[in-house]
Amino acid sequence: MADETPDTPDTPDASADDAVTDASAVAVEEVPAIDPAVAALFERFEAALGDGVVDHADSFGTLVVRVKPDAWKRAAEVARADLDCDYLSFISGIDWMPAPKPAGDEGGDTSAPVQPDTMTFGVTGSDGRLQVFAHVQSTTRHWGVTIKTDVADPAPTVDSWVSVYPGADWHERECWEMYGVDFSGHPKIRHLYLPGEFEGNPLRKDFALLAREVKPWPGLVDVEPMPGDDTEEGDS
Amino acid sequence: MTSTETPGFEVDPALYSNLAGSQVNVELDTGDMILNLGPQHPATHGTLRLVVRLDGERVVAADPVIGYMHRGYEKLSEFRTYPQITTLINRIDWLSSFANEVPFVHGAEQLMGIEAPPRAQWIRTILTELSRIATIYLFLGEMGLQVGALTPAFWGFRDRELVLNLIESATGGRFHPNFNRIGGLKDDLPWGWIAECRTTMDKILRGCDDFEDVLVGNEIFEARTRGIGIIPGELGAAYGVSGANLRASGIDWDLRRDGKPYLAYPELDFKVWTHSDGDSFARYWVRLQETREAVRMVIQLLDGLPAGPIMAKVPRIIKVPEGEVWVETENPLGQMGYYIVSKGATGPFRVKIRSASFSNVSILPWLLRGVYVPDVITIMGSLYFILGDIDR
Amino acid sequence: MPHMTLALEIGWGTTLAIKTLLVLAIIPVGALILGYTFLLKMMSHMQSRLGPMDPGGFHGWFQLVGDGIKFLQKEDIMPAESDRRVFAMAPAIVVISTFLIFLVVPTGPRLVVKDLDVGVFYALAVSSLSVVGVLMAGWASANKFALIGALRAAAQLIAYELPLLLAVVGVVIQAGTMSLQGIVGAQVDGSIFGFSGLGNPFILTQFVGFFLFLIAAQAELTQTPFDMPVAESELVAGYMVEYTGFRFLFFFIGEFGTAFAFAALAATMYLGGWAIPGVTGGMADLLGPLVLFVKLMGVAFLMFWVRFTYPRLREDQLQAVAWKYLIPIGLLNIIVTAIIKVAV
Amino acid sequence: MILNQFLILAAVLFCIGVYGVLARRNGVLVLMSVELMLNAVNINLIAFSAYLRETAGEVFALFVITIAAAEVGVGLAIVLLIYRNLHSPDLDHVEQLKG
Amino acid sequence: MIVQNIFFWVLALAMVLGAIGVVRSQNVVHAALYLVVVMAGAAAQYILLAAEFVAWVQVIIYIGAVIILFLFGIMLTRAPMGGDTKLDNDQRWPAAVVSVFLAGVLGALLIDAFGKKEIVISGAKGEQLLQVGKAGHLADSIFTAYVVPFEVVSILLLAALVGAVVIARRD
Amino acid sequence: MGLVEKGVFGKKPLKPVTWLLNYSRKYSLWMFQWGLACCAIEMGAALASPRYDMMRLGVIPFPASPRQADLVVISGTVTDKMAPAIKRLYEQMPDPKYVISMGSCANCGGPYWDSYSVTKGVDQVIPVDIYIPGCPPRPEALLEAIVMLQERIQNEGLGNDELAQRWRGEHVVVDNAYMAARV
Repeated sequence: MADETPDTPDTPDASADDAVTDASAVAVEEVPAIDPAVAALFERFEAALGDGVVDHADSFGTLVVRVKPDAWKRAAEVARADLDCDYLSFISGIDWMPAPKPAGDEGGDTSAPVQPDTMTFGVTGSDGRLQVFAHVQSTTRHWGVTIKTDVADPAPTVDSWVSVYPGADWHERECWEMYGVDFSGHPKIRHLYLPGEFEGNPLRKDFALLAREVKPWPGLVDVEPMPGDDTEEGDS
Repeated sequence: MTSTETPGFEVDPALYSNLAGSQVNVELDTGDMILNLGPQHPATHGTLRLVVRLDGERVVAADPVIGYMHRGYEKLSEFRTYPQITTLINRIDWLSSFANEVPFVHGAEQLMGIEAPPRAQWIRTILTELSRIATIYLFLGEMGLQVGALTPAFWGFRDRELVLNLIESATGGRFHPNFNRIGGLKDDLPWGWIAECRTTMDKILRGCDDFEDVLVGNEIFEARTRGIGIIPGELGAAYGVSGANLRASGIDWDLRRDGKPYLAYPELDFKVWTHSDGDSFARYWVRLQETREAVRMVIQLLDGLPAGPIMAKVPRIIKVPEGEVWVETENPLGQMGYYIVSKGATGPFRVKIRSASFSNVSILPWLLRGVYVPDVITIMGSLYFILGDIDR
Repeated sequence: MPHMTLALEIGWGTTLAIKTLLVLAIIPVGALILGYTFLLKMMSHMQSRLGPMDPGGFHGWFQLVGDGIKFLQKEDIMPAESDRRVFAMAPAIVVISTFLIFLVVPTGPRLVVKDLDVGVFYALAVSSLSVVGVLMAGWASANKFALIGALRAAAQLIAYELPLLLAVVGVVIQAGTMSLQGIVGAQVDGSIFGFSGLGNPFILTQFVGFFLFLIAAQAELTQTPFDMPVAESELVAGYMVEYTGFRFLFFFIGEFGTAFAFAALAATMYLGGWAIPGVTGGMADLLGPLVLFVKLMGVAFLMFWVRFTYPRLREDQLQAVAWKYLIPIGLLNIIVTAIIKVAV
Repeated sequence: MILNQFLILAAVLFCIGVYGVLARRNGVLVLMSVELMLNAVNINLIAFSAYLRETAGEVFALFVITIAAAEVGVGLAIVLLIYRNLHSPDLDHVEQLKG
Repeated sequence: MIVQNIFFWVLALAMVLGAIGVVRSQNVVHAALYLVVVMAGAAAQYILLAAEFVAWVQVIIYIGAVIILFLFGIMLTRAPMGGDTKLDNDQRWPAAVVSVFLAGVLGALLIDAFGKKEIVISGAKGEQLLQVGKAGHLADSIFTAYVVPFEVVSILLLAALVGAVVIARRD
Repeated sequence: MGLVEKGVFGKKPLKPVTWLLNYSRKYSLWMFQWGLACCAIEMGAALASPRYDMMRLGVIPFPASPRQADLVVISGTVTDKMAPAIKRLYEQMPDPKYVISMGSCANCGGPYWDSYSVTKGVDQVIPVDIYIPGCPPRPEALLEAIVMLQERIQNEGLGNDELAQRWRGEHVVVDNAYMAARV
């Protein structure tokens, strides 16, 4: 099992700048001990995609590659054609912004875990707040690769994968609904889960859960004692 | 229930537009008709809504409307601690709750760099396979109901109850065990459980034979399922169809064997069943064989169950170090995966839940084009989805 | 007035009122018996359950009675866009069709409302009336599921009328009459290879016809494997989807009452009807209804056994079964029967 | 019963049928009116058969019923074809044959 | 024979009203249901005339099949639920004139030709009439005297079946 | 309206008549299965599994259409997207009708109390007769709820004045306190 890579204390902006100037060189230099199988897989990927690659890492035996936004669709084609990744696992997004309201203060939400206040990014870093990532796998070679790309913040947009993986349709609709990321080339982006009149992008960190605002857990109501035995409050 | 006027949804407008150029049935064109199946329709076991455009009895286009069961797991997970999340994710695929917990707990363990002791791994494997049996067994009966045979569905419920008994006596939870702990299990198996499990497995095997007699060998069942809803393997994979649905299309891929090693599967001897047809019948057949295979695996596991502790050393307050991990397992419905992003807190920063049914169902618009209305039901039944697993 | 023609004879029969009341009573009672025995109890036991136990105390005998009384208390809803008159008339037509079948079923040497010269033919003719009711119900409900269900029902009933008639023709040829009483008589008087102790139930010679009849009757009754019109997993409840309260009760009674009637027809034509060997005259009148009932339950058992076990066919497969298999087999059966009849 | 009561009933039905054929524009309704006329003929045939105590009339009535069934089959097929091509079951739209 | 006459007039009234319903109803499905009334009435008239077998043939073919076909055709061609005012063309008045005229001519002709000729239904002649209506007699004459027309009709039916399928099919 | 509302039995039906009418309604609960989530499977077990076999109590699970149903069991999470459909279904059912809310989700939102898409309790949409807590409740709990409902139906008055207040009684909660009171 590979060890995790919590080092990379440098600011994400700097590394991103480097990546833009000389992507492949930086990527190869930065990599610490990496599983040889994952490394070999990455070499195939890089050979096909060329300078679209920004960064890569081995996260617990899974290859994670960050590509430039304009290489996003090409990455899918490369994965499908050159890596035999015929299977689309998922496409989703991630919002690296810290939660807007740190928990535990002023009688607020005490149950939610306290997340760091600063913006940090995952294993391959990020340019900004929003990222789109996907996982594709090969049913014959039994390997998989996670592909990430950065999207702009105010008007996030990225190429659609539908022409490469038809299954991307629903995943992209979900991502659009949850993060507001638009997929250009998608046949018709529309709501998937939520009613048509729903406003907001629930999975963005700045989307507050109304119920928690109104009545923070464990709530200000008196908890009535149960009849019979007095059990301890749920501790898990 | 059957109206187009239910507020709160969006339907593909192409469905309602004039499809003059794409008439499927050229023999008896009698004008198209929009039919709404659901959101609560007997066939969709759960709350899938299917808007189909019909020409006579033939489907011209179909648009599944999902989200009636969307409960926002991914958002809620960001507000829960790791132990709390296992409670929550039990309810994604509510038929195989235990199997839902495994990949998540496994992911958290990987991030923390601990490993559950072997006995815990084996018991986890046993319970995963039991929940696989409980899930698929319901399908074996329900599939009969979809094509109109009443009785097998009741048999499915009858024998499934035995498996639930086992799960309940081991975990204390009949439905949602919440038995996994990060680093092991809550408890060891109770006394006498193993013998009980063996007898139950015999009954399950006999039940499988019953299903084989009543349905698989039945001409009407074959006529209703053979050649209906064929998923080409390659297309299925591109849609992300997984599990038995993909194996029935001839793709020999099972994460228990081919994925990153997890639980006790590397030490087991089992066969991955595939079928070359890719139709509804193949899906039924593969699942039937998988149930038998699961029974075989449970017996093997019972035979070789190692002794030892069931819990690793774990800090009292679980804080998971910073990192990202992708864990995937072969669940009864297909590939279930969690992409966990941690920032060192007591709860995850982001959890992407990859559930099997979501992708399995996303192929429906393609699959339903040009079939008859009754086949819609057969196909949906044979894909076997759980609404919670689609909508999350 | 022996010369009077049919309509008036029914009209002026002195026992008209009694007979009509009896037949009117048979329909709900028959529906009740079949529904309770097979739908509730037999099905449950096949599925390792018990079925209703609490209602009424003893094995849930009260269940269907209670259902009936309950439906009378239910709100009577007519959908706003429905065609109200047609909607209201449809269930009645279905029940009337059932009622008319019973007029010719003999339950004893003298116990028959009217032994028509063309009894079998008449029974099948009036049974086809119910299609009109079904189509009316489906159309008037202003519901797509109901309409599709009704169209399916009509297509299926038309297709299966033919095998049903063809199956019966074999019996008619063998008996030499279309009168049901005559058919029973022919079976009583018949002999098996010279042995006349048991008579000759036509199931022995018309074995093929019996099964054709059962299959086609299953389709006429829209029971599994031919229950697409009411296919629950596809069309919710088919043409009945919008019906509530006592109107639905009518359909329910019609469904099981017709099953009762068809079972009685099959028992009469193939199992010797009310006759048992060695019982004649007044005794036969007394025992006849009971004997017929036992035979009828046997036939109904077969029908419901199939209903609860088999999957359902698809609409096109159903048509294929009728036209590709049942009708040719029926024709063949007729030819063979006719040849033997002429030759012997 | 006198013979004429049946014959006149038949005549009335026939004339109603004629009216229907002339005044209706929906193809299905025209076919129905034709059925009315055929039925009128049948009543005549049966009435004569009863009057003469002969089977001939009844035999012909049977033939008429058979042919009527065939006619409806073909007729409805034609109406369906019209509906399919012109998106309306109205016979007024069938003008292609006009010179 | 007052009883038969009462039946006749009741039936006749129902049939005429039904027939008017068929040609005047502004709802296609209602028209078809009115046609059922006429057909059933005709069957009852046959029974009145002792033609029992023909009566049941009428029921099974007309009500059991033809009407169903009609309803089928109507539903396949999208019968509107409400009234449809466009079911008639603009020849209503000429058509009425024609049919009333025709009715007058026919009526006069019939009364002139047949006057008060009776259909005898009592006594020995009545017995004979009853025998005529029996299926056996009918079968005898169909398969002896009229066997050729019978075969021709069979072929016609087959041809119509094939024809209907060919027409309704779109290749 | 049914016979009672039409006044067939007079302003206030005789006691035996009332008893019979209530008795038949009590043992003829045609149940529409509004299975939404996990609880739906437990409801299915209560209906189909021989161990519970709800049909014993006269609960008939046949109706696929709400038009023929007397009872609807809302079992599972109600989402905002689903709520209008539930209301519609309730309106489609003919009177007299009863609602059982099965499981924490249907009662109050359950584990999804803070979700952005879940309705916090089905009683915001339709009136509920009986609540069954649990996540999910065991099938036995559903059986108990049915027995409760039957008791309530048996004791309903059918007089004109009582009809006006029919189905507006107190909610029943099948919980520990209730069970303790009954034992």
